[in-house]
Amino acid sequence: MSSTVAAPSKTAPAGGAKGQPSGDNRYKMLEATMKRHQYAADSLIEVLHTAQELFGFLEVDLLLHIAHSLRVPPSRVYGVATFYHFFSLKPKGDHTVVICMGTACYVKGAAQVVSAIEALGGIKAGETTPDGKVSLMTARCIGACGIAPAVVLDGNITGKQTPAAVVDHVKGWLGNGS
Amino acid sequence: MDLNDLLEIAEKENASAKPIRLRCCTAAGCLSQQGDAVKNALQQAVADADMSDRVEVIGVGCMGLCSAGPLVKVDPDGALFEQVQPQQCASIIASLNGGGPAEASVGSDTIPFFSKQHPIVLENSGRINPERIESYIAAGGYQALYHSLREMAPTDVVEEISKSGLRGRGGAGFPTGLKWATVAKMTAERKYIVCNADEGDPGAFMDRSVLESDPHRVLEGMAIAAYAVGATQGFVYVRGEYPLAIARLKTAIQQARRMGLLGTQIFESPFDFRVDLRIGAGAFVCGEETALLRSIEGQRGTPRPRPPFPAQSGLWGYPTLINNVETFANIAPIVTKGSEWFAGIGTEKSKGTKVFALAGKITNTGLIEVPMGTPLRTIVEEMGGGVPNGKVKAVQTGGPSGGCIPAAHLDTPVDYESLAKLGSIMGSGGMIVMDQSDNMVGVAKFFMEFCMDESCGKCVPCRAGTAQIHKILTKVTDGLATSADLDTLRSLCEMVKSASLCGLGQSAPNPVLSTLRYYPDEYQACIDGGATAEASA
Amino acid sequence: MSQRIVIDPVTRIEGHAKISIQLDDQGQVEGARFHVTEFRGFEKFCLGRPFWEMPGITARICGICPISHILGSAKAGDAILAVKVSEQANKLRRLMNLGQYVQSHALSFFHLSAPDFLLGWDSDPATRNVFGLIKANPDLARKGIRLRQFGQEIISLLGGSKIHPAWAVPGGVRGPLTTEGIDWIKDRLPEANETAELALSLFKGMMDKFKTETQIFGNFPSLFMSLVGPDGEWEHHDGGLRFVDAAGNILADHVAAADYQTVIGEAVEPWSYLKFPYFKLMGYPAGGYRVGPLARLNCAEHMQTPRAERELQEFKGLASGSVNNTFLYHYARLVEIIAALDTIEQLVSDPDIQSDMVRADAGVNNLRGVGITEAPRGTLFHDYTVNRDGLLEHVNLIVSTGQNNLAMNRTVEQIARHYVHGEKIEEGMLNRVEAGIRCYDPCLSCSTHAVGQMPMEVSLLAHDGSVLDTVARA
Amino acid sequence: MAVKTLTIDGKAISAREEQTILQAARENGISIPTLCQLNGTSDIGACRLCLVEVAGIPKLLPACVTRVGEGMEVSTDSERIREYRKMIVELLFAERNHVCAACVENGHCELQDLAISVGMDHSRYDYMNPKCAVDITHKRYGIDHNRCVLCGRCVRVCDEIEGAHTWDFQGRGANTRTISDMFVPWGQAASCTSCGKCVQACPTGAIFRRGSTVAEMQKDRTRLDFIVTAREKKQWIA
Repeated sequence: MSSTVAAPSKTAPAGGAKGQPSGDNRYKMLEATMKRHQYAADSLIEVLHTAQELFGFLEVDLLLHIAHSLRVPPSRVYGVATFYHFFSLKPKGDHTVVICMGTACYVKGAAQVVSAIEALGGIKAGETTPDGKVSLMTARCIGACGIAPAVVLDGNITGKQTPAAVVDHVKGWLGNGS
Repeated sequence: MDLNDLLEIAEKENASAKPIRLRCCTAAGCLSQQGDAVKNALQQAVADADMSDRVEVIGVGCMGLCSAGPLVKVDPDGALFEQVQPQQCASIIASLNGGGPAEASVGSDTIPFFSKQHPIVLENSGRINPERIESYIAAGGYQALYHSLREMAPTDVVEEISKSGLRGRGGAGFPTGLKWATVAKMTAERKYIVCNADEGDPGAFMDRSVLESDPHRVLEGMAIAAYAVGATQGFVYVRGEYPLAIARLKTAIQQARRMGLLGTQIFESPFDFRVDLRIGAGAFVCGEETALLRSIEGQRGTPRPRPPFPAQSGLWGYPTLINNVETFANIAPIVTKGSEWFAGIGTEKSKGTKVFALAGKITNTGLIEVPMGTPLRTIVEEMGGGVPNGKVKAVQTGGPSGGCIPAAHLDTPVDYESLAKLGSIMGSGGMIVMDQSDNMVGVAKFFMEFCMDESCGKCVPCRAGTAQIHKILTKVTDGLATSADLDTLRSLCEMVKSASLCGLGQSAPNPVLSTLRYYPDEYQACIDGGATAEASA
Repeated sequence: MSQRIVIDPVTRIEGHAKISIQLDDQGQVEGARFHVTEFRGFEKFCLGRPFWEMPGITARICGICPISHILGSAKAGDAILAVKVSEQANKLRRLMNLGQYVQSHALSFFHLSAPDFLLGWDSDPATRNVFGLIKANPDLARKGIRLRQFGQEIISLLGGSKIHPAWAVPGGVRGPLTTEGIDWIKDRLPEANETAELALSLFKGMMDKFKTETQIFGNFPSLFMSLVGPDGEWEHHDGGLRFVDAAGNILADHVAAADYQTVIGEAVEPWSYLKFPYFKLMGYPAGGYRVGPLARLNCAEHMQTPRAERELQEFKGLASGSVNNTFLYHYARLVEIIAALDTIEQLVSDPDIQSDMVRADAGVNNLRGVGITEAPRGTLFHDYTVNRDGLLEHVNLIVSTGQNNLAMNRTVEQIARHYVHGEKIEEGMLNRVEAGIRCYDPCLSCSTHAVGQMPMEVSLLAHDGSVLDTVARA
Repeated sequence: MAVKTLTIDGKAISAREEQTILQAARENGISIPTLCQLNGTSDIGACRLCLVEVAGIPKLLPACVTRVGEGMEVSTDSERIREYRKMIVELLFAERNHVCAACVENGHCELQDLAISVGMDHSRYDYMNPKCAVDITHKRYGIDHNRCVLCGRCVRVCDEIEGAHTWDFQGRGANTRTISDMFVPWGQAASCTSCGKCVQACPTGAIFRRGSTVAEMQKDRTRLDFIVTAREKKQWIA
């Protein structure tokens, strides 16, 4: 289960990150971040944040590139990237729906919202619909307990949600894919 | 930069204030309910009404009553508008101009929710513009730092904090002054200050609100701490789930640096202090201090045994002072108003105030700050307004590490010791109110699933134990458990509590143990009567 | 009125047999089924495991003939490694297999079957067991027990433990026999020989007494299959597959392990977990065949030692073609003990048996490996398919009991026809059904679970399927 | 060199102040069970089997990382500790798919020895039956995750002694898995020097020599001790 609030970048690496890093502007931006941290090994998580913002998700070749640049063992980079739920090693859908599963949201029925979207998309929390349109995620309390249950639709926090309302919204995404 | 410059900025800021100010909440709760659209609509309405010369619309931080958001408050007359819709804004502005009563629903700041509060940490929240350092300075900001640097020796600062009786607001309640003194005593070529803003307890959003509403307060507290213990570098480790808090912190750090309130030779003293942000990446265990340190070092956030404590050997092996957001937010007022003032608030062993996040089945959800020792009943029933159309069954405090306090114990004063006696903990301040429809076994299972998913996997009791506890609880809720399973559950909980490496595992069984203690009937009912629906709305 | 008799399983699933006897509307036995409900799922369970572990894992299939599984598995492993194990290693493996023959055959004869022979089919079930035998004929019983121990000790001396020594490994074996081991075996051989000869002459002397049993305990024509040596001699571990028919004609010969599927097909019946292997050229069920001691003697033209050869030829004199009487499995078993002891004697005098050059090291060189060995109770196939790393992707095991399945059904049916009268199951019938199955010494845990009694359930079913009578033994 | 006197299980002993309770106990012939601890690598206090009671301290302390103190009264074998140890071992057995009878390490396994020493005859907990893979892509070694107890010895020995850091953990909680390099099959892990230290370090049959058959794998810890001692005492520098 991955949790995030920020909307993912919709641009997955074209043809993967395997291509010529030098020809890809995003690599330059990543390079700038690493340089700003003086290629310090302990900046790994910061660099992973940047990489995910730039590329949408963390492909293995991208992780290898980071490992080599920061001189961190590959297994450690992979270990860190998979320890934190924020990082995704798989591409996310065009749209994301993040359902807060904090206590306040839970007691106000967030689980039912999750079930409704799981049923609608035929996916489990943490998965993306086969057509790549919608990713369903749950979050560990986004701190919007006052307006529980909270659902983050493409990065916008919405409060006091109901299963029906979220289903309607997601149906729109699934319908035309835009 | 010196005191005069500060005062000058404050004066200028106050002077530029227009006679009528509309404060719009732009913290996450209200923003998610079109708070920014309301603010824009108000600004438009002011322009349309050609009142820009005497009316201004400012974005402020959290006003607390999230359930009534978006909130707009009018200064100086104090009118409070609740659940404001953008289309009502013209009417509100018109009412200021003598156009009759506004269409928006009017709230009152004299209701117990507000009147029973004692804001120290939240004193600026909802008042100042969190995106302007001038606004903070106008409210007296950074004077405590100046006072410390220029008029106090580091040991005096530590002494003052010790005398205040302030205890860590992150949950465990360790005396802050003692922690500072430990770090101050260490001789090392480098020391670090870390602000734990990895507020992971589901149901807790105090720190988020403070960071979104008054970020400079936290930075100032960190700077004072750095001076007191001899550190030159600080980190704020903030949850990745709080993008707005991150943005405001970034702005705040930049502004403070530009004004010379962070960086080198602060207030023209030899004191240097740099603050950097570290963004968490979704791991509850990183709220545990040794795990947090590992995470700042760019590693997997797995805790390690203590001792050595971070105060002795923290970041990269150097002495490190870790306090949470609310603790740092208390520092400037203590320095300004003195330890005696602070020690006069609260109870004998728990001084000062505590911010709580009220959520769940309660009328007034939001943030409150009350003196330590305030009875739970006052908070839940008077201030929170109780359960809408129902009765309080239990109050869950301390998140996944805490317990469920049954309604029978509502008269308990909220302080560290009293809550511990009831099998719960103060925690960081989340309070989830449950009503009669909530099944306590389901609640226990919910928390155990949380702990199981968030276990880092390093130590066996937590990694394998939480999974087994969850499995047994699932058997219970599915109606497949026997009394023998409950015995296994109990013994396993005791072991996980005693044998786990860090606080996550040590406290993970609390929700199960406290519900077993107060609601044995509900467990028994599952065993006798088969499957039971889980807690639901 | 038509009826059905069910000899239904047993309280415990594992290793328990269920037998149903179907009556026609005349109340006559129409058919009988021996349902093996034992299903361990080993073929699924092993997937994803390294093939090196298979000797140890498959040894767990059975506590009675683990050695056969270890050897069959090791041979399949040899094939995957694409190595030819050293002569020394092969001799050691053969020695262990022979030790197993001695212990398993002795167990079958002395512990399980002798009480019937010596105390009578209709004697009191309470004493019709090895303990009763000890009481009635203490000297013979003791000798039998010691003969079995002799076989077990050989296994133990080689593998370090009696039950599950994963000592044979892909590429060879883990270690040779010590001088002390050799001496011990040599010391005990004369006694073992004496007991084996005694048992054989005892059985031969009772042949007249057992005329009825010889005729009705599964006396029918069928095919037989076993391994034979290059010259058609008796074989228990190497060589190729031979099929002979009831008249003794050779239908297939020297089929290599890897080619077993050209001659063997496997049918599935919904009423049993066991698969039903058959000789492909004749189809199912006509191609049903028997394996085990009787089959090995029917397939073999010669034995390797003079004493065993004499016994073989005498045995073959019982019939003009193949010996078709299932009851004579017991006889064949005793002949095989003689052959095993002769060969053990040869092997322990061979210096190779002390060599430590017994294990070939190699990587994965074939993606498939088939290992065939002759377990005491019949031919055993281990057929593995692995990926390039050596993890199992497909496993096919054909065990002896499966191959005798069709024959066991026919045997039960024949006995039932003879002994079922009316709608009640009588103890005498029950014991004879059990004895009929026991001729095959089937590899069901049931053959040893209870003292001399097979845990099984027998039901008599009427034509309409209603149960007339059920007797369950735990 | 300061010396501390303390008692362990009632036995008065003296120890150097930098020693841990575990070291002091071992030097005095008192055995405390461990699983994650491995001489020559850093102590992580993760398995919790070495927890001991110290008079006056309510919490249980891991003996492997707790330093001796003057006048300490340590108890390593109270009823409570014995029960907790047993529970921990049972949890480990229920967590993955340990089948001793068919395991390469059968008879030489530290986990099996622990089970015997705590008197475990079955696990009172439900088996989790996680899907775990076997990786024998390495030319010489293999890793069977069914038998992994996540003690991290391989990770530390590879990082701290060999210096390759081929191993690490991926994921977290019950989903933690030991991985080589970027979660590639071991045989493709470029950083692996095939030194075999992890094989010797692994307490169970999880990491084994390729081609090992049941009960055949026996770890030789003295090889690690040799390297560590030689390094610490600089025996290789003339």
